[in-house]
Amino acid sequence: MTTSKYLRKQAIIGLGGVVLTALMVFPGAALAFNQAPALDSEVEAGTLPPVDDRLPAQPMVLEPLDEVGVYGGSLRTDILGGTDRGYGWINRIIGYEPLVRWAPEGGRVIPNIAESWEANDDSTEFIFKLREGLRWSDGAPVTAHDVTFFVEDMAKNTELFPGGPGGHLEVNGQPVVVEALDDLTIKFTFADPYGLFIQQLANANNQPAIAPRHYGEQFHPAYAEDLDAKVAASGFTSWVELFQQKVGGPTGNNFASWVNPELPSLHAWTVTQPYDGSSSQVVAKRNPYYWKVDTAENQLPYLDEVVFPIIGDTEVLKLMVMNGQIDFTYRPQNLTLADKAVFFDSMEAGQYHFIELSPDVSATQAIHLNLTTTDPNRNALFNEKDFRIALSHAIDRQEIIDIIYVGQGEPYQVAPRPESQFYDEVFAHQYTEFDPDLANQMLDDLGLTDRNSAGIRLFEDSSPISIQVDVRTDTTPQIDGLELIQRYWADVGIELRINVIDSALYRERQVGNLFEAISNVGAGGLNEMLNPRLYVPINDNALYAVPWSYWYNEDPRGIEPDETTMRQLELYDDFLATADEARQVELFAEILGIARDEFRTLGISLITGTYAIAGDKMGNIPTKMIDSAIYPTPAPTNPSTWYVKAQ
Amino acid sequence: MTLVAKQGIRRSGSSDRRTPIYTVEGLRVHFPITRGVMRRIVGQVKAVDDISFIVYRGETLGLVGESGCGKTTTGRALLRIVEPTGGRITYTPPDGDPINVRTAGRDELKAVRRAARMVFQDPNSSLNPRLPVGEIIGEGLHYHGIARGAEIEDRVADMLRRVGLRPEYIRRYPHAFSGGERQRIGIARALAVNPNFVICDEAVSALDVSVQAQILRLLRELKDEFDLTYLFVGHDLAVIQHICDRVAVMYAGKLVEIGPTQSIFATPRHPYTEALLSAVPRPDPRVRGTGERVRLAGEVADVSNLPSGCAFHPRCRYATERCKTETPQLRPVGEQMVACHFADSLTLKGVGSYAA
Amino acid sequence: MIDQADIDTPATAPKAHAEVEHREQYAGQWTLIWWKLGRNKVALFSGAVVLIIYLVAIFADFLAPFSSEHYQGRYAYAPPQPLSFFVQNEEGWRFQPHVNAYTTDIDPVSFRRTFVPDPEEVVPVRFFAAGETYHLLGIIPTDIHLLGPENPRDPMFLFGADRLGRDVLSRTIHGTRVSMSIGLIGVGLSLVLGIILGGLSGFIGGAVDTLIQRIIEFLQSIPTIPLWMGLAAAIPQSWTPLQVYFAITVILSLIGWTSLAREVRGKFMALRHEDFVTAARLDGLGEMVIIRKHLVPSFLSHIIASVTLAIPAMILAETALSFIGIGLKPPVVSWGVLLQEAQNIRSVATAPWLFLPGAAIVVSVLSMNFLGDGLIDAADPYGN
Amino acid sequence: MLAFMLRRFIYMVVTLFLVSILSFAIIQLPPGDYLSSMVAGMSAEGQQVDQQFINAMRDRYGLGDPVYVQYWKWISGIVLRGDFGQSFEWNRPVSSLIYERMGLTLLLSVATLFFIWAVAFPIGIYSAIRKNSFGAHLATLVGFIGLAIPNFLIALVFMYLSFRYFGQSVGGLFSPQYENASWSLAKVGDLIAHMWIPIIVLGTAGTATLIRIMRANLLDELNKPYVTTARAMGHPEHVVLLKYPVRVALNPFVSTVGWVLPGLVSGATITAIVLNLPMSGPMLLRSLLTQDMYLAGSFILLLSTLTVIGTLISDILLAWLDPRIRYS
Repeated sequence: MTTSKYLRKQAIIGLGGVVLTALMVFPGAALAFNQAPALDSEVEAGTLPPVDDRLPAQPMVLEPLDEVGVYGGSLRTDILGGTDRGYGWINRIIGYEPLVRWAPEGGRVIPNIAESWEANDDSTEFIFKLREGLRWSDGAPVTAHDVTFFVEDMAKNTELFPGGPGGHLEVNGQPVVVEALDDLTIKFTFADPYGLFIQQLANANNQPAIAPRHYGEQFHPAYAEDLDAKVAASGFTSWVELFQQKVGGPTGNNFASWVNPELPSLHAWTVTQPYDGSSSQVVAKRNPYYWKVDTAENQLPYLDEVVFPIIGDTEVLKLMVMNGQIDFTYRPQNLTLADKAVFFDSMEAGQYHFIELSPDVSATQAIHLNLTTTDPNRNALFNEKDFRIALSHAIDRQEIIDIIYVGQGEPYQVAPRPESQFYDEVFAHQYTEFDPDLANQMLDDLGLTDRNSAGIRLFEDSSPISIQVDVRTDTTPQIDGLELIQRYWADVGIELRINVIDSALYRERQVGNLFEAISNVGAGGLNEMLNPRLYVPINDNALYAVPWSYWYNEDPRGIEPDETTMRQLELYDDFLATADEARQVELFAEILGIARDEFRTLGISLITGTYAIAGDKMGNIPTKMIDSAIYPTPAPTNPSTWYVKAQ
Repeated sequence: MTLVAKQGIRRSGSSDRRTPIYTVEGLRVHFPITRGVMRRIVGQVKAVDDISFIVYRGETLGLVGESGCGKTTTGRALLRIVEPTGGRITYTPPDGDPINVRTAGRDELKAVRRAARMVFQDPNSSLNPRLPVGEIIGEGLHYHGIARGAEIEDRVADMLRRVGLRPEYIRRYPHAFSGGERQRIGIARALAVNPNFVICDEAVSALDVSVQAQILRLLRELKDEFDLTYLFVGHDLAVIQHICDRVAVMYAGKLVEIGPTQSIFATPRHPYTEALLSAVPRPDPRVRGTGERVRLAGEVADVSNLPSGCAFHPRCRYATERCKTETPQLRPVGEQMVACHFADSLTLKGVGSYAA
Repeated sequence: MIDQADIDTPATAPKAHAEVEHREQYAGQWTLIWWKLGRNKVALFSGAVVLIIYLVAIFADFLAPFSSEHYQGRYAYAPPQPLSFFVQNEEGWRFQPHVNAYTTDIDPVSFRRTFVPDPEEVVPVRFFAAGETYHLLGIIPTDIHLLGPENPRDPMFLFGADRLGRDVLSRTIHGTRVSMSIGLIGVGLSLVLGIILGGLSGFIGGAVDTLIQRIIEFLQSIPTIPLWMGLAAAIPQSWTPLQVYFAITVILSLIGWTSLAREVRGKFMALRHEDFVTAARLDGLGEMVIIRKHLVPSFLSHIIASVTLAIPAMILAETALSFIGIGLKPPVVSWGVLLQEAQNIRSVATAPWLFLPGAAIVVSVLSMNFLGDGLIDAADPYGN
Repeated sequence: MLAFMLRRFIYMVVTLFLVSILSFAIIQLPPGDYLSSMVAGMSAEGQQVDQQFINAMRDRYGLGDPVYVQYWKWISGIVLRGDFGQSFEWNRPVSSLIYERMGLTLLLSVATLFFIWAVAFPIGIYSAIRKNSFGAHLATLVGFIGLAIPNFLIALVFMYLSFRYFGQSVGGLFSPQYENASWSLAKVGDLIAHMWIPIIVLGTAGTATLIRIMRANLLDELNKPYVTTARAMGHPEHVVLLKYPVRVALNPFVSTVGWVLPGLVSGATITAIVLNLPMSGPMLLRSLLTQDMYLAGSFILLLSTLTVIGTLISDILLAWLDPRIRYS
């Protein structure tokens, strides 16, 4: 398991809150569980079954962080307009309900829809037991066939999922086989060992592996009879488009749940005002069949609704936060360290407080020289490790930290964070000393002694050594960082050209291997095993050599990596196939060791001091959170237990 | 053309008065009317429709009519400022072969435009406010290749003196002059290149009455001094009577009457001429009040949609059925030529013989 | 000959203004415009401001204390320091231009950095101080700046500092170059296109006119923002900032020429039938001579006035482009770029001096507009 | 007149056809397509996107087809079926997305137009009759300052001030409680309370231009003889002014209406983003950024149509006022 020292400490926080007895007794029947008063009238009118009938036999019990909450109120949390997609954020607040999930403190996987699971010794067979009496948000029972529907009918349908069912449902290109042993028991069978399967199931970026069969069948060609007519009536051109819109598809993030209010779900709130461009906000209301309760036997969630105002501009968001119009915002990319002072000033007026984030990323900024660039001069030079080391020594990291990151953090490479079990002092700090003389010396030693009139060193063909670094428009700290690095490198005779481009173009150039160098945040500070791309080129986010990842994935655009990297990739294959946790760690440490010795990427400084903001009136929101996409902040902290404190 | 040959002139003039300087035969200026999406030509605006007349050397011919009758267009067609669509215009220089103005090439046209000049109605718009008067007047000298450099300046100064302006004003701009003075500049420009024919297009209409008299006097003096021939286009019959030897009356693009000033004013032969004359103010108290004012009913005929027969018939108090169907031709009646079926039988009122 | 007495008296001849009158009677168009402008104090003042702004653009290197990239990270978000000329010591007041250094403090909780000018610590500054080297007018190498700290490492931020500790004053001065020239070059290009196409349209008329009018209508009917975005996106990534700058200028002028062309055409149409043009034709002038001698001067003053009004529009357009993120990008320094960097709540709340480039925009746009209005009024030869 | 209108209508159709080609071309100019921007967004959210999936999507959306095929699909749908296509991003018909935004956009645009007129009229008249007076300069100065300050800056500062000193809710046209409520008197009141900032911000830029037009037209008229005559006849000044000069000066004013509306609709984009207004501008910008082809293209086409129709209206008005134009 990937539990870190740091997170173990975190796990203790918040256990043992005060139990508030707010038992409400309904006329006619003494009930074991309580429900939100807003639902009372519906139950009385008979349009909704009593709460006991709606809950599973064994509801999942959530321990509220601080105290048992009260019903009512809403949570306002932002979606940014512009090019922010928004689906991911809604999913993090509402949609994280996979078979198994991360524990609030992270690192550990706990039951969710599945009450329990067991795996065989070589990690090829996994059997899950679903909760009995679990119901979809329309009241229909949840069964094992909902899982087989997702895996067998959806994910393995090559029209619907042209790229295959996705990484967590296949091993070595072999899709998993799923069978319902009975109504509540499902068996997953893999062709090869899959040691990380449970973690990958909990990984929010993967599909939840369950879908409402009773609703979805009407749009599926294997079951629906008049599908052509439905497609025609919908205005779509194929059943695939209709199905993706109504039930879901490979885009993930429970996309369909946010655009189709009819789609039954297992979420705490279901969308009533969908995210379809028609409104300036998205609204989700309480799911009366939500299957989790607090320690006082109150059905969750506490909050009646979640409102997502769609905000056009980051500055407007900041003002709204300062004005107390946002109850929770988590945007470490947009609300930077430099903004903290401004928020600090309005804390009292806006009645909010900071939430300390523990990022799983490592470096504030990572500069990747493209080791597979098509320019022969640069290709040769970039692949000289000494060249990379020289550039690293030329950077005055402390000054960058002082200016851009308000003095927070320390010089750091792209390496596991100090909290990580893989923390490596050498990896983290190698070549971070600011030493322009050494850098100059190393560059001279590489034979780069000729310079032009501007003092820029020359290639053998007398063209100046310039490096164009791609950076996204929306990453101001990185652009500022590059402006400083531009000067440091100029001092040692290397020209840096900053190429500020929008995210789509950035991505185009990235996957097309069209860039000389690229800047991004350094991933892999924690959760390294689930996201090792900056250490070993397994996917196209391995920015130092994207074509190596293509080679690894047998993509025709691939370029064969060097021998060391091949060895590393073999180790990674072994690592994936291992079910034994100790062996996993051992193999992964070896992979990291190679990454350290190769020194492919230049990191700037350790990310610290990032923050989210929560309104003071919101209860049960932790004051510290893990900041991660895999985790996915803040879903594991159970927003269904958040509540509005009595004023 | 016989018609032209038959036009009456004052016998009392010297022999060279009989020499034509400008001969206009069957002049037409039509503008197409387009309709519809494809801009199909559905009709013609007959601004000038088949008119013929001769301007003789040394005379002043008046061209009168209400606004819109085509008189200005006729004047402009003579210099090809507007392109005629039919007919023949001949300019006969005093010492050379006649030039067909309509078919003249660039150089020939330039020669015509040097010999035949124009004075415009509005001195404000005819003088470029951005050039000093010296340059305005000298432009013709330069571009017609008559003079160069300092010589131009001398001749311009001389010209200014002749039109009654101080030569030292040569560097002033038009804005520094009054309306009458500006018209003097316009005249100076016309005369600077030593022409023998000048078209005065409503040359005094824009001026105050008192200034008008001065300019008219100047024009008359200059005519003698430079031995000029004038085509005087105007609508003010009092002015015409004052300055012209002969008068041509136009209505709706056609010539309706032409003849010596005295006889036209005394005994008009066309009902339209009668109507025009009846509107002339009579300074002589003895005749004032005796004449009956002929009120013209209705609007000037629409040249894009002319009435059948005689174009004047809808407004003519003598009109008969014949006038509605048959177009009258210009024919000699007494000293004049008239386009009216009843020119012989009608007795029309003139303005008496008070004028010079 | 005519008797002098015959001449009608000029309509305008009050004796009191005889001298002025006399002078004006001999004044040509440009002189008249100049005099009329001279009577319009607002326009005159604006004209002076415009001139000064362009001088600042030309001598930016000399006038700015630092280069646009010069930064002192320790002084990020330092507020403006007042410039004082005298120091007091035991002997009394002494002439010594100076600013006061800062005392700095970082709040560990809010990460707020506070700067307070320290009255005790004097940073002597001097005129014609030696600083970074540059080439004056692009030719003469020198390191003399109009004003600078005696010790180049001392802080001197008369307009405050930005988030990287760069001098806002210097950057505003350097930004003048790009912002003012983008207007000038862009309008220049528009003008060439506008006069040629508008002139053709108005002078030739007929089918050419119809065609050009349709093209203009077509271009004007396309919403500007998508057009900008599309064209800006088509700029190759490999271009240098300078090339991008020119490309943006061209993009701006591609949209700007249409209104100028319409204006030129309208003037041509109106003037083509003016009597003085006919008169010139009768005077034997060829068409090209007429255009050069009569038509162009007749509308040039109006065109110049439109230009003074178009330049500020271009400056604002560049700012708008920068806002959407498709205009000029750092390290190019323009007012638009500077404002774009400043357009956040943090600047509004805690560093309002970052909006000083906005003041530069306002001043230049205002003065150009007033100058343009004054020119329009003055250009009318018969106006009062 | 009918023929004139018909001819202009045919020109309009031709222009719109060309605009449709150009708007399509504009959307194709930026590198990549909707999918690359979608994938960029997804990978920013931490997802790994499968290349085969992207290829399949590209096939489905026809993004791999030659440009003219894509264009034909789009334009034939519009012309033959009135179908503007589907938005890739929202998976909804483009037309419904646009219409949803148009209501408030037009409301705000018209309100702004009236604001501009209300301000520009008196100032224009005043600065024409009291030319070169201190008050005229001051009024023009205010108008020009509005023109000179970039809109987004005004919007930002206004918003900050209203938050800091008035505690008003930031951005949007409604308070949160009315956002999704059905229309009521209270909601209308709330809307009006929120509309003044955008109206002022949007209006400032247009005011100076109209002041200038008004002043110039009126000055032209005031120099004409009939005004002098009317004055000489002893009519009170305001009667002299309002009887003819102001009316005549209004003519070009009215005929510019056609231009002003579409200008506000697209010109308001930046302000609408900053002020978080549910107008068409931000959606247009977003569709351009995400390369949501049919949505962006249809938006451009629609705005162009508004402009062309506006031009047509003003031309017809002019032709109606001045028959000579018909023959030109």
